[in-house]
Amino acid sequence: MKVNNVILQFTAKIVFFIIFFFAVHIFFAGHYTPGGGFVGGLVTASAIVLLVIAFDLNTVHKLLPINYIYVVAIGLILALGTAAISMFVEQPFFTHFFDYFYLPLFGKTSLHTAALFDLGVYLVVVGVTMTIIQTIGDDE
Amino acid sequence: MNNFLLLPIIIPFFFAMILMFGQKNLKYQRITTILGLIISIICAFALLFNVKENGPQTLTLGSWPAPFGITMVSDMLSALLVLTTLVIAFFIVWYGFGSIGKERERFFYYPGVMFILTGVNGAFTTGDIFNMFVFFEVLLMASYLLIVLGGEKSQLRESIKYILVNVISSALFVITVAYLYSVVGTLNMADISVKIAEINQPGIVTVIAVLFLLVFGMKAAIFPLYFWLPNAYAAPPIPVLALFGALLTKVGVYAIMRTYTLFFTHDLAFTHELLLVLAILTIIAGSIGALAHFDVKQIIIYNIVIAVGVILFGVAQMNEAALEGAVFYLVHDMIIKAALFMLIGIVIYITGTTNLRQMGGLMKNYPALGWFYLIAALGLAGVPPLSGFIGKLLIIQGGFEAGNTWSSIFILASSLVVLLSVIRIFIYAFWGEQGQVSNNINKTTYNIMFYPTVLLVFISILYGVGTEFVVPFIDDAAKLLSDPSIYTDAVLKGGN
Amino acid sequence: MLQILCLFIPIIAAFFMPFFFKKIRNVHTGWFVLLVPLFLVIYYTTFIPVISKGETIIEQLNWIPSLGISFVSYIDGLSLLFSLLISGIGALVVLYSIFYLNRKKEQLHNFYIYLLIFMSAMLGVVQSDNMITLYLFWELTSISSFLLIGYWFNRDKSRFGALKSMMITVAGGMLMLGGFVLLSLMGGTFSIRALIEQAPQLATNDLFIIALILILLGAFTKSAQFPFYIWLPDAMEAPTPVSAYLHSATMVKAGIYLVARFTPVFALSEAWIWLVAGIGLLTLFWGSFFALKQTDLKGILAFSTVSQLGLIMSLLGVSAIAYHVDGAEDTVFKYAAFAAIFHLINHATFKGSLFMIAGIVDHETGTRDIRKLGGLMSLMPVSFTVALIGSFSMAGLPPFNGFLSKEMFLTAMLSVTEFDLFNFSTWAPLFPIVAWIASVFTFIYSFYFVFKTFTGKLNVDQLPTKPHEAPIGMLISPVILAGLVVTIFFIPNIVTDTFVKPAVVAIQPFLYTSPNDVNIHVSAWHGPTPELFMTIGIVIVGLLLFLTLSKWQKLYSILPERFTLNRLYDITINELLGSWMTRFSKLYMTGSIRKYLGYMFTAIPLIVIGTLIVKNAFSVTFEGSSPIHLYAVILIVVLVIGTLTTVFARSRITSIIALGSVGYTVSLFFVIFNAPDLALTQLVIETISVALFLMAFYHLPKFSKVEERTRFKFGRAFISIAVGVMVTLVALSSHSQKFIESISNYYKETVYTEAGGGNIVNVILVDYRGFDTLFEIAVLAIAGISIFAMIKLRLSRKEKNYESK
Amino acid sequence: MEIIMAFVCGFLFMAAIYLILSRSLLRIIIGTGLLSHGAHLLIITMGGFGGNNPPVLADGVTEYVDPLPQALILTAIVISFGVTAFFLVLAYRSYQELKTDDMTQMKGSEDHE
Repeated sequence: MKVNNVILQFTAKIVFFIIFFFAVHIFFAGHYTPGGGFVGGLVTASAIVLLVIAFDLNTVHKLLPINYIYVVAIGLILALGTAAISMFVEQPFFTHFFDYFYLPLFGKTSLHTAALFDLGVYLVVVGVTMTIIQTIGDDE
Repeated sequence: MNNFLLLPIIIPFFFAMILMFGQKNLKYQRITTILGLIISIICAFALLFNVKENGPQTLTLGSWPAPFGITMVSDMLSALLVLTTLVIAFFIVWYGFGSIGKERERFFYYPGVMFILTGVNGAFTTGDIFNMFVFFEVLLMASYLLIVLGGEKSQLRESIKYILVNVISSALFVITVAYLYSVVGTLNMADISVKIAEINQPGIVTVIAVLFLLVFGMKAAIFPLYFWLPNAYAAPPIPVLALFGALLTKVGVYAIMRTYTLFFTHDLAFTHELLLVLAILTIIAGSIGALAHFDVKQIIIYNIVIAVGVILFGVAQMNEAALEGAVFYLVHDMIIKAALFMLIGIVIYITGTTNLRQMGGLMKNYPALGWFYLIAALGLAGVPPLSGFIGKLLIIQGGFEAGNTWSSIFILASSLVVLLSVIRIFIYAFWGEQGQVSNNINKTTYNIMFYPTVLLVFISILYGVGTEFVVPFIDDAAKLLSDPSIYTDAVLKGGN
Repeated sequence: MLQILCLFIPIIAAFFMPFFFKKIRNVHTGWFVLLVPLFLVIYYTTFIPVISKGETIIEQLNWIPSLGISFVSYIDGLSLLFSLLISGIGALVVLYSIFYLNRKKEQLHNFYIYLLIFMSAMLGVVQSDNMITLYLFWELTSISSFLLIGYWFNRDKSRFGALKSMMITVAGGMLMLGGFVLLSLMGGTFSIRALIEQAPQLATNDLFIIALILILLGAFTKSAQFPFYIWLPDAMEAPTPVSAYLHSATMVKAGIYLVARFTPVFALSEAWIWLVAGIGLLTLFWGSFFALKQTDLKGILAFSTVSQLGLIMSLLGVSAIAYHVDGAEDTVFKYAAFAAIFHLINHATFKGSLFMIAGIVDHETGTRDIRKLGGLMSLMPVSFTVALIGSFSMAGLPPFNGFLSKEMFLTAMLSVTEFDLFNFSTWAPLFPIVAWIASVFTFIYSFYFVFKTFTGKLNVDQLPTKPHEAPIGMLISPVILAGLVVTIFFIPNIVTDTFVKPAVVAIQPFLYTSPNDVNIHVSAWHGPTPELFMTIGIVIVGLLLFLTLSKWQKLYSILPERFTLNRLYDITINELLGSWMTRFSKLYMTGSIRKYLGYMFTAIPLIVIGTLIVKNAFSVTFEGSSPIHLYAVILIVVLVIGTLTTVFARSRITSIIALGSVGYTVSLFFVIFNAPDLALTQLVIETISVALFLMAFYHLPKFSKVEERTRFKFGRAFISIAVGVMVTLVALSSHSQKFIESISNYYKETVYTEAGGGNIVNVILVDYRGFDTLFEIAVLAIAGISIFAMIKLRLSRKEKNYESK
Repeated sequence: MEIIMAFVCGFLFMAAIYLILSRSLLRIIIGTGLLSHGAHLLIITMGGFGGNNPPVLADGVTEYVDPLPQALILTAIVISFGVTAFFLVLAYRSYQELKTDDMTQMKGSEDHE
């Protein structure tokens, strides 16, 4: 069993990063193709869940010492903040700004405040999912 | 374009977020909440006067033109309700310092309150029917948090029922919106109003109107959809009950009011007649419950149902007098219900029971409480010059004008049942021989609960006595309700 | 301004009572209170010269001018008379109360606060020209009366008596408000004067009769007319000064006032005459008849008050006849209104004094039970004299004022027989007959009251305290009143010229324009008229019956208690509106959410499908439908199987997995329907949901084996089919009636150029409708913290008793 | 297709309500799950299935499916996910406290008296 666990844990670490990057990809893809902050967040959360299964709650908590409720709050603040920026420049709430840039490596890229908003969504989803899993896990 | 009208929604929202930090720090939680409420109230006041001055304010979010983006509309009705909501919440939160208990305060009670305010104010302000659904969900989710917070047995048991009912009503809400979208192809409320007028409300729209009535009616607790309410509301502690009693059903009432004055105004003989019948049945059902119980909580809870019926009766008349009365009564009822729940909360605190038959003689040691209860009770029954009177007067005046003579007289008679049910509490709890008294009454706690309650009763008295100062506001609201074009023009033509 | 201010002076004074009571302990608070009515009496006296000329004075204070509601003090003959009664009797009662209520034992500030509120309210009722403020003061009298009756609030009789009076009078008041609103809609004003001016037009309105009945209900409940009188005897639980003031001299006369005030509006209605006169007469008889059943001194007086109020009411009803008779001002039809007002004054004097005597007897002997009393004459000579004067006046004997007005009452009743409109000739003879019989009983109970108490055998042992004459202070007020009783008899015309005639003008403006037009001279002797013979008859028969009273009084006990009106009230309040409601409510409020949902889901499809049918809104069209996918059909089959499995699964794992399969099928549907984002999201969410289901239900028990009762199962199936049918029917109809094209083309056109995105759905989510998303994640966030709080916070162990009940 | 889907949605609602009226809490929650599936499918049905392409910009494509209902469904899905999660935990907690998942045993006392 011990050996198995080691293998499992090793694999889990690798798979975690693969899933995580996949999630990041989905997140950025959202504006043009299917994906987005919400799905990205859920996929990230499932990556963390994988770690939880491979190790256990306490270890993961030591690995990622995060208060997920704060993640939720920060996500909300980010989303609200992004939406509120426009208020300060005399534009209706939630007016987004974007422009197209040519960056080396990426080529034509758009920098979009909507992406910041989506990041907020992402954080909330990760935070909430992990809060649920952690509290239920703690209870058992 | 007026971003300002969003503030009463996003300020509580923002404070809810920052309250998610510092969960165990009681002082931080309390001060931040009060601060947030005060700022919101100031904004709501400013907004109210802005709307009075400049007519309905609109904001098309994201700069997208009206029917395509989400539009927020602050007309007089919503500005009034938003302000009332925040003021009531302020007093309830203050009251809660004495009665909600430190454990709950440390477990997201305050974020819950702020979220519920976000949802309620959002629902009052939104000009988009699907966005209204989203705000409903915000306030419902926050209400789930508050109703279950603490996890007492009865809370858990009743929460299940409460949530079940609301999940179902939400599903119905969504499909009703979908039906409407299928027929008129838009979600913006002003646009819906214009388009329904364009096609002259065909039968299918009337069916959808009825569905809306039932969906909102489930939240507003109208007959025959109110059954879930009495037990569910009795489960959480008093401040939460006061919040629910004052605000939640009123959101449903508001939604009926809005849709039935803005959208579905072309087949009054059917839709509003149905509303009238349901309103009367609601009053009867509420009256039966209010008289059937000797439990103080239940008596006041059933009075919520009665009031909903009275307000909707006003809406069903669809003339300016009755609509004005309905708005008057709506605001009054929010204030007075909060005050009454707070008052009986104190009574429960003193006596340690909710059973009226075990109480008695409180007048001897708590005369001030007794007087304020009596004033609140008379106000509820609509005795002039207290707050409930003008609303009821205008409602029956509108009822008579609309030719509903007998049902208007019935509304008058129903006040009597209201009076009987609340005076019973006075006679049994405050008069009579000394009854049961709890053995750990803390004077400080009592005072923390007493002062906000008294202030709220005072506000209700001012609302009644100072009606003249309120009339211009309510008048604007009623004008807008009786003439949808003011609303639609403000939204679609940007005519601020 | 002073005129309006005077309405509120008592209320303002009330605010200072706690101060006087608590800070100035060694002076009876009543002395301070006394200043208020004294001032008012003096103030209102100054109006007499002007008003008796027939002029009126009006002053206004706006309250809600935008709705036409304002405080109006309108002083004419009628309101001035009442104002003087209120302040005058008020002063005497306060004076009396100073000796009646012990300043050390009683919560005097409360008592006087209520009393002062009442005084304001009553002045407001009689002076308000605006119907809404009239209603305001009207309810305020009910409430202050409620508080005064319940003054000794720990006594059950007090509080339930208070409740009874409040429920009945407030009920009447509320209905009266309905009448007012109807009138205001007909006449376009809340002003009574303005309504009187347009009385003939009002009468043509269909709702006129309803307004009339509603307003009469207000008047009848307040003035304790049959069958609403039942609250008045119970109101006797109030301290005696209150009984003397509210429940005989003033508040109960508010109804009389109202009828008098509205006579010009309603006089041309036949129903008005019949109702007011008929109910008045019935009450007159009923009250006098049952007064003899009473054993409580105040009970006798209460029934006597009921009866006398009926008398005045019937006179007012008859007075409306004058409207229909040409030249009524010169015929016998002129007497009724005059007699009503005159008797009202007289009644206030003699009944006030009698109540005070009853209070004195109670105070000095400790009981009001007439069976224990007797022979007090020698011990309490002054009280006896006053009682004798009062009773004789009440019985209608000379030389007391009651004789004069009683005679005129009989005149007025006889006049009815000469009226031949509205089929009056058939019933008219009843009027004088009933009046005569009632007068006989009045005579008997008057004697019963005074002689059973003061003559006969004194039985000191039966009395709780040793009787002696009351202190001088307590006697002042009744003696003054008794003095008035005699004085008025000797100078009736001065009194009537000053007070009665101006009031009559207000009641019968269709007859008179100024008090001088009222051509009535009061005299004790007007020859051998039918009235005189009737009076003689009353005395003879009355004396005979009184002397044999002990023989026939038992007859009253034969009347079964079960059928009384009191019993009806008790049944209504305690059973019909109490335990019956409880039982009824228990039938359906069982606490079972399944039942509740059952009711709700029976109603919803019923109403919706009903509407669909009534509005003929159902329609199906295949036009515009998209073609059927083969994959979709397969998916539908899978979905149906999955769903049926959830319904019929016996184990929880099966049903959870079946639900998962439904969810995945739905996400495949989204693929087919060109919704990749939805498909992706649904897929991920379904996975997590299933995981959550499994996790949460790891601890739950297996499905219980208990089967549903078949009846419920059947109902359940029926309800769910109805809901399903409803959803489908409305969906079909909505799909088939797409009247207006969707707005979504706009998104397709602007998504790249203006929103800078390519995935329309996602751009809608973060941009066009980003606001939805913002709050959607808020919902998620709240769910997160709720779950956290729910798991971590457990108060159930120290559950407080009252919270869990 | 829309017509068939209308029947499917009706069927889902029927099954959902049937389950919601049952005694077991688990069945009830499964019912609410079906309810939201039904609602979501209904929204997309009401939007219509016309247009043969997903609402994602692509070269040379002009016939997109109506994107608005899809956006609404996404919002609704997320919300119902939150509610379902909450409901499940509530069921779990109530079973801990009340020792039952049978709704007939959760009547509580209507405080009639």
